[in-house]
Amino acid sequence: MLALLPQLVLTGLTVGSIYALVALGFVLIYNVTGILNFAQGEFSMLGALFCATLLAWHVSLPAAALAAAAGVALVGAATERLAVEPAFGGHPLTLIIITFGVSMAFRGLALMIWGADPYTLPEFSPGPALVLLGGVLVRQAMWAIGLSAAVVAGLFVFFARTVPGAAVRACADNAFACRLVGISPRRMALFAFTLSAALGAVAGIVITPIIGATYDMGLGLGLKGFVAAVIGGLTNAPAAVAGGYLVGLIEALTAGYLTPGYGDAITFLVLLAVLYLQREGLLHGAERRRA
Amino acid sequence: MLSLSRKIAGLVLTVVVAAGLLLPGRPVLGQGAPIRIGTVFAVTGPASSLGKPEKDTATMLGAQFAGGIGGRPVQIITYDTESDPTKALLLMKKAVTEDNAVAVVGGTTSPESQAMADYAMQTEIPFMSVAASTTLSVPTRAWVFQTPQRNSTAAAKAMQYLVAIHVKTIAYLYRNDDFGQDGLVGLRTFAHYNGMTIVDTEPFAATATDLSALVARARVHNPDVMVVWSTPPTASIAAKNIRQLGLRMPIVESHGAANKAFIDLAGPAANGVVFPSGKLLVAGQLPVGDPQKALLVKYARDFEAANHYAASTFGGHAFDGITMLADAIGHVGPDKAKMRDYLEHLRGFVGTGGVFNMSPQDHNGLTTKDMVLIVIQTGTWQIWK
Amino acid sequence: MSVDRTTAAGAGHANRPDGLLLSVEGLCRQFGGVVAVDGVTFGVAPGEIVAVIGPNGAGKTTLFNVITGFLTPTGGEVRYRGARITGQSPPRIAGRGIIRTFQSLVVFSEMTAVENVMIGCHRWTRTGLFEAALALPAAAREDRRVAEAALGALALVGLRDRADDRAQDLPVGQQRLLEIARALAARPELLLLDEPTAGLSAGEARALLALIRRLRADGLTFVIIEHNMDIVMEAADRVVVLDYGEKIAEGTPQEIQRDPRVIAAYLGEEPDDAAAAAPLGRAPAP
Amino acid sequence: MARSGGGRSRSVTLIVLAALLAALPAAVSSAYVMTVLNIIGLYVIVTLGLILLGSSGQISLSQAAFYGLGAYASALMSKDLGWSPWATIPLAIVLVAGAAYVVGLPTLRLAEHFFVLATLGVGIIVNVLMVQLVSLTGGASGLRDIPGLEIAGVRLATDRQFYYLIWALAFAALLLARNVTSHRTGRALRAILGSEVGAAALGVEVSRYRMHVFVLGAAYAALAGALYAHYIRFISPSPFSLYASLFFLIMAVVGGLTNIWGGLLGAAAVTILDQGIRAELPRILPRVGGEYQTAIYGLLLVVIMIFFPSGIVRGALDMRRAFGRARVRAAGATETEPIQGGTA
Repeated sequence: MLALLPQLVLTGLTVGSIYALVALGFVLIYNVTGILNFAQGEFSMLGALFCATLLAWHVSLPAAALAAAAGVALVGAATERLAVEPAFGGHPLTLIIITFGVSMAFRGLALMIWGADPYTLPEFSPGPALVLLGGVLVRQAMWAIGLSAAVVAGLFVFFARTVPGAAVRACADNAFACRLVGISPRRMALFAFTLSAALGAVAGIVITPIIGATYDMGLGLGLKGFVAAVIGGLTNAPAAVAGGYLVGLIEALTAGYLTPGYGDAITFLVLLAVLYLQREGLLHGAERRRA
Repeated sequence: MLSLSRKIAGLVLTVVVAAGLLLPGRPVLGQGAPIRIGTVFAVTGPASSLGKPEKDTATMLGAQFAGGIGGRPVQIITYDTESDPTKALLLMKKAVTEDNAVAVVGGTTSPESQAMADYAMQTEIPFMSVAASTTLSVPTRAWVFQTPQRNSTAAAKAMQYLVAIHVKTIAYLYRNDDFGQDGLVGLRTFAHYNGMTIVDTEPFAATATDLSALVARARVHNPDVMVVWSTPPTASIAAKNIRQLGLRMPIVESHGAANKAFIDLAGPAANGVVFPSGKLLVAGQLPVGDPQKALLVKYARDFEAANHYAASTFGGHAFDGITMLADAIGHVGPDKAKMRDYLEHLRGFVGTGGVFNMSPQDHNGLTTKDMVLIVIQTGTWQIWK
Repeated sequence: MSVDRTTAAGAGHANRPDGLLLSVEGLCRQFGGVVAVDGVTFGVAPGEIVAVIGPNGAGKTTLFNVITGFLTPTGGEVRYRGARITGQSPPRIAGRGIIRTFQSLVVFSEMTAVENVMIGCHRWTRTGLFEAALALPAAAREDRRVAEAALGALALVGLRDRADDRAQDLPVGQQRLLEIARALAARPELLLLDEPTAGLSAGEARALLALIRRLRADGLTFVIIEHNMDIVMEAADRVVVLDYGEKIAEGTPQEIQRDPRVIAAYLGEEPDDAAAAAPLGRAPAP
Repeated sequence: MARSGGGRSRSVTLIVLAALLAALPAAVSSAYVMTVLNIIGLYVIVTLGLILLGSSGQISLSQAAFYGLGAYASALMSKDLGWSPWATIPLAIVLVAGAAYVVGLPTLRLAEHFFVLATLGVGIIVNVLMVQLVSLTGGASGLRDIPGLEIAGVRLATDRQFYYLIWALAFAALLLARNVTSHRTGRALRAILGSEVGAAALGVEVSRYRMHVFVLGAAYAALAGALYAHYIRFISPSPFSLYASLFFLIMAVVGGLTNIWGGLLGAAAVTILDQGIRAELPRILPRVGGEYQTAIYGLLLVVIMIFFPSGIVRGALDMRRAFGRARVRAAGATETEPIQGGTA
């Protein structure tokens, strides 16, 4: 069965690159607002379906992808303004339930607009898959892997080297101090949702040639991205990407050596293990709540 | 000052009473009132790509039947189960007790159909299942009929192709539910009979997004052919992953791949895939003498005109169930027992799934003759050979 | 009206050779690289009032958090009546009779004042899930006892007439008194008060001081973090001074006032911290 | 306490409610409506379990998993071992409560959103097992021919008979939940909801109470699940998925996450809305179906959480009271405020 390994690893990397991209969106929002955005996967779904529709209207792929990402960024901004912002400062569970609601609303709207049929997008650079160590890597996976690396690099440069990036970081650290120096945490939250919606949309567009796009893809994708982000510690972008690849590998290895149906169960077992091992004291949780 | 809990309790009571008053059944319908046929499909949820065309077909037929059958208007009630067997059961109950439906069509997925079939037996009402699971009509149950080609029939049809290309070893990739398991049972029987071996079976979940690990596992056994028993998107993903891993052996899919979504999602990997199917997809290519040709062409045209998307065999299953019931009503009137007897002896009924020849031993009435083998060539369906 | 203080009555007889009710030995707490509490040692005798003072950020509240189990120490130990309680959970420590209040008000803001105080009675009441689920008569009887005790505790701090107001509708000073009433309703043996007079008017602070003394006369023991030096000088038997997490001095208020290290610690602070710095020049209260 | 008079009025309310529930079937002629009422009864029990947890300030997404575990446990024991359902239902409850205890040990340590995440994970794992353990559970195709219930040799066959069984148990569950959230335990739960730190500082064993309500909530779900299995006599994994947990959460949120009466109201309102969207809307607009439902639920959740975070009833009452208070104040009188459960 060792002969399977190279293929399983490459499969894991392909799927992992998808989860990594989704996980980055979570990390961005969590870092700035402290919110776990359960609707993150829906941004990917919307991006993919927008893009597929534009393509059907004979827009070229790059233009369609950009337009879709921009459109979803607006959706992200609207989400923050209409659903999240009014409940800011409430109980954290309120915000969690709200993001669940947003997720359902998007899923329902997508079903009304696009129906239940799966859509697809052409590969960005069609051609035969690459053969590595006896395993095969789809070309589109290279795009996904490259993109997640680029986004991590981009976020790093943004946060470490630019003024707005520093402001976002400052807000994450101390909302009060931020207000003192004239940066509005609310504006930062808006910014985080917008950016992470665009990021999610791009993720959705890049992965659609591999897995297709349906109105209900968001929840599953979001949950996996979530697990990846949590494994990475929720605040660290490179770690979240690593988490994504780890989840992908776990799934592929489970599928290869156990039975595929258990993939989800194993993934979430890992999530539970991570959660349980990072035990937090009572006060710790309470202090964060007050912040 | 009333206490808060009392106020809340008051509200609760209001709602409960409202529920009691608002929901009671409509008065029993007398002569001249419309005859109702209940349809219960998975319009949303995981099986929605099957259930949506089924519902749209029912709606379309509803408009056609508005004129009535035998002088009495016929009304088609449609309900959505969200692919949930419990909701399917409840909605069937509603159709029967509340709408006074004389018969029910539905049960998009096998679990839904099983739950509904049990209820049909309890209340003695004709039920036309649109799910493909063999166990729905083998053994036969008095009130349960099945309109899609059974899984075993499809497996037998697929076997004709495997025999023709002289396959010895088979790897079977299947969706791990009734549909895939059922196909495996059929395939196993026929493979044994034809001296073939199933060297590997790989179950996967309906929600899987990547099957290359599974394909890699199957590859180890060096099969002559990959047989995939599922519906899109997993049916497409499997074909795609097989080709992506550079495997060149033939791919055989089930009648679950008989829709446009399969080709769209699988892309170039769909080319060369062979699958057994009802004749709807290749209606135009059928010889002029084919008894189904006229019906299939008309159904596809009507469906597309009404719904702005291509007809699929799934909608056809609903079409067959509803038109068969309409036929029964036309001949024996809206009497459940008489309808059942009529349906059980229905012979030569031309539907989209084939020419139905029912009997007390066979509540499906279709054979491999009602199916064709379709090969996908440059993204289009062609009759194989 | 007075609180039923049967439990606290035994407070005068700590079963330890050194006679201490609470002893803190070499207690440390680090946050990453920052040492918030650094090897602090002191003891509290039954019936004593000990004040803990120090500049802002000296580690006073962290000390309370470690003693009451909200933070685990990174070194040292806490003993209560001779038994090690280091690292026990906050409810267990509270269960032993060590009750605290918070510098940053922690009231149950959606509840009425009396309901807040009723929760204080949790420690000495017994109705469990089973009795409550079946609504046994004992549960209802206990409810009545609790309500009476809570009203009594409210009366002690002068909030009897605000019993049915929502806690969040009370002014800050009264919320602080509410928290103290709630702590008293728990029938504590040792009361840790974190800046009890912050936000109180001068009159309210005097009343509180009187109450503390009266309760001490009944046998209750206090550790108080306090910035108001008038109160410290007047109420405390002993003062423990912290600076940068270390204990820099301990003694009677008079000794502390003259201690050069204490003066240096306070003078080294931001000059605008008037509450801490100004009272040092004042004469001790008679 | 201060409102000793409230106890009597609440007892009167309960008696009136019981009488109404007992009389309701007489007003209902349709078997389908009886079925819906029965399903509401089951959902009331499940939702009450969630609200018990909510009353300590937590939400769980494993409620559907416990509901399903109860159903599968009782169904399998009665079907495969041939035991009487009257024995397997309590056994299933005990088993699920035990499972919840084991799950709760590490999970309840987690701070709020990590707790939600962990319960979500547990829910998904349980559902995967239901689908995958085909030889035991029948997999995605489900379990059929589950034994029905008999009382003294008489088979409970009609919806009406089940109505009395289900609603008697739902009523008992309501009473029990109301009692647990009153008295000392109720005060402790409200304290935890208000401030964990404050509660712990007063000796409230926060984690023990959390465990109590978590296990009790799971037991509620298991009771409903076991009843469901012997009532519908067919189970499959899909009604116990993550979607179902979200559905129960919606019921709890509509009723008010900390409000026991909200459990009754939320389950009834959402189920009726559900039936309305699914069954009545297509009658008016033939082209419209379940597609709208998900979107409507999602928007409902968002709107409720923003405008009525303590549930629709409480929200409406708060608004009325705000007007009322202004009037009272103008008259120079003071009003005793009822307990506020807080928001969650």
